[in-house]
This record gives sequence, C-alpha cells and structure tokens, in this order.
Amino acid sequence: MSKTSSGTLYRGHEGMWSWVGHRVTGVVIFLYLLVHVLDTAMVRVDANAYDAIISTYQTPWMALGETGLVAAILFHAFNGLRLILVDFWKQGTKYQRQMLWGVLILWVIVFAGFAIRHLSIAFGSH
Amino acid sequence: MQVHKYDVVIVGAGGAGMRAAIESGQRARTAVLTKLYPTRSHTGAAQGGMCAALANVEEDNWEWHTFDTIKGGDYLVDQDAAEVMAKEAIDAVLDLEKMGLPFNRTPEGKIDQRRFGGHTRDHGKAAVRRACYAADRTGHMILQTLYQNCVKHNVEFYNEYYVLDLLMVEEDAYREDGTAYKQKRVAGVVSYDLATGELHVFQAKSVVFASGGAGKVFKTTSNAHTLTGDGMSIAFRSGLPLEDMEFFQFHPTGLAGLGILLTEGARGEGAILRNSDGERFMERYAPTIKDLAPRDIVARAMANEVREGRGCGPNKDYVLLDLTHLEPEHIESKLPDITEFARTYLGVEPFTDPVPVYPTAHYAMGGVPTNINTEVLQDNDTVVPGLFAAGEVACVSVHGSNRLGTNSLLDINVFGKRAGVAAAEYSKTADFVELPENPEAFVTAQIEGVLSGNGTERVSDLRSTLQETMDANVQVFRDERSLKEARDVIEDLRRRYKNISVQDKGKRFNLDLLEAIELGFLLDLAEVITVAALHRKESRGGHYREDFPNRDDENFMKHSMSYRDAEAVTEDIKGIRMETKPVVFTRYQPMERKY
Amino acid sequence: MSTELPEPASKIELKPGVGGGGEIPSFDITLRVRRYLPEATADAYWEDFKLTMYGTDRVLDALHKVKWEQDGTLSFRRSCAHGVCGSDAMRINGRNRLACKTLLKDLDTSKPITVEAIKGLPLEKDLIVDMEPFFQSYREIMPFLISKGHEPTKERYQSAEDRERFDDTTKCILCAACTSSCPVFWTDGQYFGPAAIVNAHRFIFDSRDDAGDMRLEILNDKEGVWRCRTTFNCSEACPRGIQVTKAIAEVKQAILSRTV
Amino acid sequence: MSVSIPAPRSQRIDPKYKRGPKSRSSFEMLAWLFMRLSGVVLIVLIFGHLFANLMVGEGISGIGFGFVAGKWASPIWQFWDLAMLWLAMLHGTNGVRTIINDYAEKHATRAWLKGILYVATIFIIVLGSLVIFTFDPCVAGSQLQQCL
Ligand SMILES: Cc1cc2nc3c(=O)[nH]c(=O)nc-3n(C[C@H](O)[C@H](O)[C@H](O)COP(=O)(O)OP(=O)(O)OC[C@H]3O[C@@H](n4cnc5c(N)ncnc54)[C@H](O)[C@@H]3O)c2cc1C
Ligand code: HEM
Ligand code: SF4
Ligand code: F3S
Ligand code: FES
Repeated sequence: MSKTSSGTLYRGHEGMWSWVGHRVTGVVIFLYLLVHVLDTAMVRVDANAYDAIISTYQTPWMALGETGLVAAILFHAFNGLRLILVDFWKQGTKYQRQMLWGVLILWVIVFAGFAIRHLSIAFGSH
Repeated sequence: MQVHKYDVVIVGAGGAGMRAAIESGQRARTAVLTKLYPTRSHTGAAQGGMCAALANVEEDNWEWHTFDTIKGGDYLVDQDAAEVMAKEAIDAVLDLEKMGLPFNRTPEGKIDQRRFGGHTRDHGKAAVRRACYAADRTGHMILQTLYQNCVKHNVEFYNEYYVLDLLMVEEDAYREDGTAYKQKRVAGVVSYDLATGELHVFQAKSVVFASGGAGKVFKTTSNAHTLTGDGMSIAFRSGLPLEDMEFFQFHPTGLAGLGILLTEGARGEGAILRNSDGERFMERYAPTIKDLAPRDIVARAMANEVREGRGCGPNKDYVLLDLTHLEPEHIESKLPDITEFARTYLGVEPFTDPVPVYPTAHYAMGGVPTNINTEVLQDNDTVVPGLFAAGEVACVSVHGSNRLGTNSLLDINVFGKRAGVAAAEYSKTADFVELPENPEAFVTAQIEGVLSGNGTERVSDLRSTLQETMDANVQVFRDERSLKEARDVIEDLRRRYKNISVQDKGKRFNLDLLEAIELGFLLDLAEVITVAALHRKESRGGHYREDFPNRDDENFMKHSMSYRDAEAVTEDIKGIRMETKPVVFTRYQPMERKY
Repeated sequence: MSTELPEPASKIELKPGVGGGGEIPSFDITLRVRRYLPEATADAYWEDFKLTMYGTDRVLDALHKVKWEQDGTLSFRRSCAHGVCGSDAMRINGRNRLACKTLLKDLDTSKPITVEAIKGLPLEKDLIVDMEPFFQSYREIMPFLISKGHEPTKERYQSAEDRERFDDTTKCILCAACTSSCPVFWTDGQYFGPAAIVNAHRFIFDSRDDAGDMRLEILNDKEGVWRCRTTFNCSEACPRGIQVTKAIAEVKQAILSRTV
Repeated sequence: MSVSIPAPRSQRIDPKYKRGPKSRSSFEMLAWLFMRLSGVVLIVLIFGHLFANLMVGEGISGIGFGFVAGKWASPIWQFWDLAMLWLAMLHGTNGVRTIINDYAEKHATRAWLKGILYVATIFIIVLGSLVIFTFDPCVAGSQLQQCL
C-alpha cells in the first residue's frame, strides 16, 4: 500500500516508548539466549573449546556487549514488573507513568552497580 | 446509477431517524440513509435532559406537561399533538431505559429527574422536576442507545449517503366536495454516495424524513456544520409546504463567536450577564427576575446591549457571563462542562474572568408539516401517502413559537417511534409507486451544473455573507427594514449562486461539491424564514418584530404555511406563496404568557 | 433557588481589555497537511499552507480556512465542531486528537503544524479513512443491552453505585482516536482494538445486562483483549478522557476470574 | 485522473481486517498469564544467575569449564539452570510469537515464521536440557582434578 505511506512516526507518550523498549530488549535477550545455550553446549563436547569460547567473552569488547545485555535484561525485568502491576494492581493504570520513572531510577542504580563491578573486573584483571 | 428497493427508507440517523428505524426495522424491510455516520448526528450534542411526567421524585402528571408545552409555545402549539407527546413521554423514557440507556438514578434506583425552564407543577404553580437525564450527556446517551439497538436489530444503514431529492408523483384526485386537486405520492429518494460519487435511487413504499435542523442558516449557532436543513429544503422544492419557519429559537448563552452552547443551568446557579461597562444590564429589562427571565427576553436584552454599543471585546459584539462571584467548587461540581468549554475554546478561566457570550441560533420550531401520526401534509389537511417526517425537520407542531428545553429530545423519541410504526404499517398494504423516468435526472443535472460551472463566486463567500446577513437582520430582533434588507441580500446571493465554481471535480469524497449543494438548501430556507417573518406582523415566542411588539391573536393565531410557487409573489419575493393553517385547540385557551 | 446568594454588584469594574476595543491578536502558521488525492496521484505527499489565524482558532478552523479560501479539494470529516460527534480525529503533530478540540495557540506555531489521517485504517482521501473496519469490530462485541427474563412494566432499578461502575466507558463517541493510536492495531488490523473493548466494558459492567459472559467470550479471542500490550496510547489519545487502558485491564480481569 | 484505483468499499471491509474463525480455547489467556508468572520467576532465576556468574568472586574472569563443572556439581544449580532454560525459552518464544502475530500480515508468513521459531525453540530446549542432564565433568580436554 504505497499510496497510503504512513507519514510521520506516531509521537506516543511514555507508555508507548517503554513498550518499544520492552519489545526490543525482549528480542535481544531471546537472540542472546539462543546463542548462549549453543555456546554453553560446548561443555558437553570439549572443555578446551568451551574455555576458548568463554575467553572471547572476557575480552573488553565482549565485556561491553555483556554490559549492554545486562542493561537490556535489567530494563526488561523491571519494566516487566511494572507491566504486571499495571495488569493486576487496581491503581496500576493510574500510576503507570510514575512506575515507569521508578523503573528507570531502579534501572540506573542497579545497572551502575553492575557496570562498575563488571567493567572493573573485565578491564582490570588483564 | 443503482436502484434499491425497500419497504421503508428513512432519511437521517439522528435520534428521530434511529428511533423510527428500530420500530420499522422489526416490521418491514428498512434502509436508513444518512449523510453522517449515525453516531455523528447532532442529537449527541444535547445536554440537558428529556422530559416526562414520571413523577419519580415529586408529584407530576402529563396534563401539566401538556399545559407547560402549550404555554411555552405561546399558544401556537397544536394541542392534540402536545397531548400525544406529553402522554407518550412516559413510555418514551421507559423504552429508552429498557433499551439500556444509563439514566442517572435516585437513591432508590429509579430514574432521576431535575428541573428545567418552563416546566411547572399544576399549571405554573412552581417548578417541577420532570427532566430525565444522564449526567450532562443526555443527547449523547440517547444517540448511542438508539444506535446500539439498531445494531441489535440489524438495521441496514447506508452511511455517508446524501439524500438530494425526493421522488414524488402527482395524480388527479377529487375532494369530498368534488373539487379537483393534485394528490402527491411518494416513490422514493435519490442519494449521493460520498465515497464513490455514485447516485443511488431508493424506491420505497414509505419514506421517513428525519434529517434534523437548519441552524447553519445563521452564523452564530449551536448547531453542527452539517445541519443545513436538507430535508426541509428538499420537501419545499418538491412542492410541499413548510410550516412556521419564522420561529427560530435563539439560546442566550452561546460562546461568543463560536455559538457553542453554555447551558441555561449556569444562570440558574447564579451567573449574571454584564455589558462593557460592567453593568448587570438585565436589571433594566426584567427588574424582578433579571438574568433568569425566559430565553427570548434574555436573548433580546443581550442583543440590545450590543446594538447600543455596550458590547465587549475587540468588535464590541458580545456580552459577558460572569461567574467570578461564585464559589469555584460550586461551579466545578454543578457545571463542569461549561467551564471546560470556556477554557478549551476561549481560553477563559471562568473562575477569574467573565465568559464572552452571545445568543446562538439553536432550534427550528418550524419544518415540514405533519399530523400527529407523522404523515406529511401537502396542504392544510391532505396527507401525502407514504411520506412521513419526525424530529427537528418536522413541525407537528408541539413547539409552537417557542420550544421548551428538553421537549425536543422527547419529540424525536415520541414522534420518531410513531413515524417508524406508521411507515412500516403503511408499507404492508401499499404498493410501490412507479419511479418516474430518469429518476436521477434532476440530481445529475444539479451535480453536473456545479461541477462544470466555472464562475467566479466562491461557495464559502456566499455562505458567510448569507450567515452574516441572517445574524444581523433575522436574529432575535426583526423589523420590516432588517427583514427586507436580508431579503435583498438573499436575492442577490441567489443570483450569485448561479455563478459559483468548485475546485474539487472528483468523485471521491467530494465535500466541496456537497458544500455547494448544501448552500443551495440554506439559501432556500433563509428565504422562506425571511419571508415568513415579514409576513407575520406580530411578536410571539421566538419571533420578535420591533415594529409589532405585541402578540396579535386576532390576526395571527395561526400557523404560517410557505409554498414554493413559481407564480406567486409574497413580500416582493417571487416564487413563495404564504398561506395559513388553523391552530388546533383542545382545552387550553390562550392567555397572556407570563411566568 | 432556595439558597440565598449574596446579590452580585449591579456594576463592577472590568479588567482592561475585557470591556472592548483593541485588536484581535493574530499569528501566522504553516499548516503541513498530508495530502492524498486518489484520483490525481498514486502517493500521499506533504503540502504546506500559510495562514493567518486568531487566538481562539482551532486546527479545524485552519483546515476550514484552507478549504474555503485556498484549496477546495482538501477533504476531511467534521460536524459538531465542539468535540462531541467524533468526526474529526486526526494525527496532529504526530498524535491523535480531535481537530475541533485542539487550539492552535496550544501548539508550537513557530514550526509547521503537521496534520495527517489517523493510522491503521485504509486511507481514502486526504484526512478521510474508511471507518468500516472500526465499526465492524464495535458491532461484533454486541454493543446493546441484553437482559433475560421478564421486561418490567416500569424502569429497571439500578443503584447509583451500579450506575457509576461503568460511567467512564459510556462517554465514548466512537471517534477511533484510541484504536488508531494503538501500535498493535497499526500492524494487526484484526485486533478488536480499544474502542470495541471500551464499549464491551460499558455493558459487561452494567448491572442490568445479562450477556457479559458472551462478550467476555468474544474478547477472549486471539484478536481480543490479550492482544493489548498496555502501551497507553489509547488512554492518552481519548478526547473524552476515558481511562481506556484501565477498562481493558478490567475486562482482562473479568475474563481471568471467570475462567480460573 | 490517470491512476486507476479500486472503488472504495467495493469489498466493504478490506481482508486485512477480517478476523479468522473465533478461537475457542483460552490459549491466549493462558499464554498471557504464563508471561506474567514466568516473568516473576525469571527475575529471581536470572538475577541469581547473573549475580553468581558475574558479580561474586572474580566475575566474568572466573568463568571457565571448571566454574561450570563446579556449579553443576550441585543439583540445586542444575535445577536452577534447567528451570531458567525452560522458562526463559518458553517466555521468549511466546514473546516472539506475539511479535510475529503483530507484524506478519499474511497468514502464510505468520505460519512459516512461527514454524521456524518453534523448531528453533524445541532444538534449543532439548539441547540445553541434554547438556545439563548429561553433563560430564571429564569430557575431552577437561583439566579437572578428578579426571586427570
Ligand atoms: C447544543 C444543543 C443542545 C441541545 N440540548 C437539548 C436538550 O437538552 N434537550 C432537548 O430536548 N433538546 C436539546 N437540543 C435539541 C435537540 O438535540 C435536537 O433538536 C434533536 O436532537 C434533533 O434530532 P433529529 O433526529 O431531528 O436530528 P439530528 O440528530 O440532527 O440528525 C439528523 C440526521 O439527518 C441526517 N441527514 C441530514 N441531512 C441529510 C441528507 N441530506 N441526507 C441524508 N441524511 C441527512 C444526518 O446525517 C443525521 O443523521 C439541543 C440541541 C443542540 C444543538
Ligand atoms: C527477567 C525477568 C523477565 C520479566 C519480569 C519479563 C516480563 C515480561 C512480561 C511481563 C512480558 C509481557 C509483556 C506484554 O505482554 O506486554 C514480557 C514479554 C517478553 N519477554 Fe520477558 N521478561 C523477563 C525475561 C525475559 C527473557 C529472559 C526473555 C528472552 C528470552 C524475554 C523475552 C521477552 C519477549 C520477546 C517478550 C515479548 C515482547 C513483546 O511482546 O513486546 N523476557 N516479558
Ligand atoms: S474510547 Fe475515546 S478515543 Fe476511543 S473511540 Fe471512544 S471516545 Fe474515541
Ligand atoms: S494503545 Fe493498544 S496496546 Fe493496549 S493500552 Fe491501548 S489498546
Ligand atoms: S467535529 Fe465533532 S468531534 Fe470534532
């Protein structure tokens, strides 16, 4: 339907963008999980091969990637809790916006904690 | 062109049309043609309520309601019709409740009722609580509930089909006294499908007109852009009379410049009107009841202030509704709607600033004449078999020269239902009337004419000139001079109308074309309104002639009937013949209208 | 009136500017409209209109001004012009609003104001979309009171609290601002959409109705309430201020507690 | 006026909006419920997993074959990882299924994409479960003491 080409992007509010975030992080985590199970499966094949793969996880670049992944998981997890509250808590729909800010604050705190520790290990000990 | 055949065709899907469709749809093969999606109809804009003497909260009976209606209409009401309406009001409300309408409730769970202007106990002794309501969205709820029940009964809708012509045939017939006359019979309607630009002819045994009002004749109006009086004008063009067209109700408090309605309740809660000097001017016009005087008196007072240069605003063309001395909580709880309208549309904070208001054209008391069975009349007493009308387009006449608040929502339900039943019953025994040859020819020519015209006049210019003229000359004050001025302008606009052009020449959703056609309807009606107003040399209800400020029962206690007649000349206008029709009295004799 | 109000002053001083005289403030805007004229071009395109407007003008007035003074082919639906009929939902600066309820001065007039048709329904011309799929979903949830047993001779009784239970969802004017703001509906046109659910809610929670179960069953569909991802666009878009997402959540709960 | 276009509303409703036959079961409801329940459980599982693997001790640097073997020596961790595998996979698969339903318009496309998704999911779940159940600390190349 080219004739109905859609014009501008819809400028949704917080609710919509949090959903976009939730969806993107969900897919990213899922794709990572597929790979992660495959690489972990190497423990069944050859211990050295496994260690070789894991050592790539320990390079600084991969460490950054890991950090991103954890960021995604943290957002998805906290926002997932928010969604559950929206669904099951009577006041959930009323406070969804405030809860989103809560999610973001929690996310920043936990993520900062993780990033400091993880990156210092990843970059520090080599 | 396509031809469809139905037992009953209903034109319009507002309150009246859908109420009819619910009845007719269950009895006969029915199609509803509507230029708007049904839920977009202007019935949805009504706020106040719908009257019925349910006596849920205090003593009341339908006879009192009849009396109030007649008195409110300044005795120009057909009393048999008013009786029917007041009597059937109770069932009309109960029907709606059974269909699911969520009325507000009393503590015992019954339908709640509230007071409204002009509705009294025991012939004027005190205000009575008679209006059933659903918050301040009564009209919205009625419209939704009726549509819901149409869905339930699988009513066939043709949405965005503009009816542009009524197909009738004429037969020679003889009256009982042997005189010959032409009997009209209805054959169907011609409609224009907005989406495709195709014409569809609907052949039908019964046709019900329920196409609503004509407020867009005026500039300042509470009516929707789409209320262009199509039904009235089509009937008029087909040779049917229009009754009491000079009576148009102007509601005092419309938002200035916009016409959006602020309910009468505002003044009931203590709001007052002020002019540019800050004066409470109603003290001068109605020293005892001041701002709570009847609608027509207040509207005239406001117009007079503006006329004498005490209007407010950059153009000094409105007065102010002052609520600033009232408690904000009180306003917020009682009048949430009007405060929101003032804020949204004028950016005025009603708690701290007065709200600009001006009378707004609100309701057409007149219309296509019908009897109490909603059968359309081709003259004072001959019905057109198969043709029915109900709602604002019709004039039964239950509103006489001035409609009481909440009686219109009642009108559309009572007479909408009657029309649906009558149309379906008629279709059971009647045969189809043969369609004329080339039934769509007139509309085709009309559309071709507009599309091929490459004149220099713009539809919007003509329309705004018309509306401004009507506001200036045929509004709450009229006199011979102003009406003649309006008449001349309209005549001139008619000439210029022949020289219009539209830019959109396409077939799909050509609203440019339809606005041009609607302008044609408006011009027709403006002319009829003006001529009828010139003709009625008295003041009564919504019609106030400064040169004849008193009611004149001797000469004018009768309905006016305007006919299109190429030969006739009335008030220097060629093509309109004015006749009169007696008012039906049953038991209430005219008295002076005093509250 | 029973309560004695203090008699308001018969004359007051008005604030300057209220009493009269002076210029009406005006400003210039650029209206950027997404045009689509199926009989002329295959594709939609943007067109700018320069207009001088006034303080109380709404987007609808600007559109009228274009249609009436510049380009008669510009097509859009409208009727009541004060937010009660639901004709003119459109995407204004990227968000669904009613053109007749959106004041120009509340928008950023230093930039062009974009106006487009609502998303997700077939575009027919300029700002007009085909509403049939929308109304079809509405009709499918059986939007009418169904009550078993004898019709009472007078009205059915309903307590004020029972009436209040579904008050919010009775306000719907079927403007489609919600459904066409829903990201799920944009891509999955079969989703019933928030408006249909709102109208089902209106009956499911009406104490007089006996067919709640049937409606819940209809919405317990793969294209029913479970499709909602609680993005709240609908609640934000609703010109009647209906808590749409909340209504959907309540319907979800009702289905859950009925089956579980 | 040169472009030919289909008459609007000739087919009153575009097939894109035609709902298929009504789904009778409550599958969608159960799937929705599962997303929420598994989500709550996954928070515990995944946070525990991340904490144990990346935060305590040497973090990422400490991970290797030995680390895994050490963990899976305990049936608790074995169960933990198994539950996490199943829940996360089912949760993620159902999530992606929703996404496919959202974006794939054609019936056939929907069916294909979901087919691929389900095959991948079954493969990963079976593989992962096998790895956990049949884990052998003395697999080829193992440097662990007990195997040497
Ligand atoms: C702001 C406002 C508030 C009001 N408040 C109250 C109140 O509180 N109480 C009260 O009793 N009354 C009130 N009224 C009056 C009352 O609402 C109306 O008189 C009444 O609703 C008219 O109903 P109707 O069915 O005749 O017409 P409408 O509801 O206007 O419907 C007209 C129908 O005809 C169709 N139509 C028109 N022309 C054509 C055509 N050419 N071809 C096909 N279809 C066509 C339209 O699509 C529409 O469906 C109010 C009116 C307004 C404007
Ligand atoms: C950490 C704990 C987690 C929680 C609390 C959580 C919660 C949720 C919830 C509540 C939903 C439903 C959203 C909706 O219906 O609108 C969801 C969707 C989803 N989740 Fe998770 N989840 C978690 C972990 C995961 C993991 C590990 C994956 C990947 C394997 C994942 C992938 C997805 C996907 C793909 C979706 C679909 C997104 C969408 O439909 O837009 N989630 N999650
Ligand atoms: S719920 Fe609100 S946005 Fe949706 S159709 Fe109804 S009024 Fe419009
Ligand atoms: S926008 Fe759509 S996703 Fe749900 S909350 Fe509203 S229906
Ligand atoms: S025109 Fe009626 S809602 Fe905007």
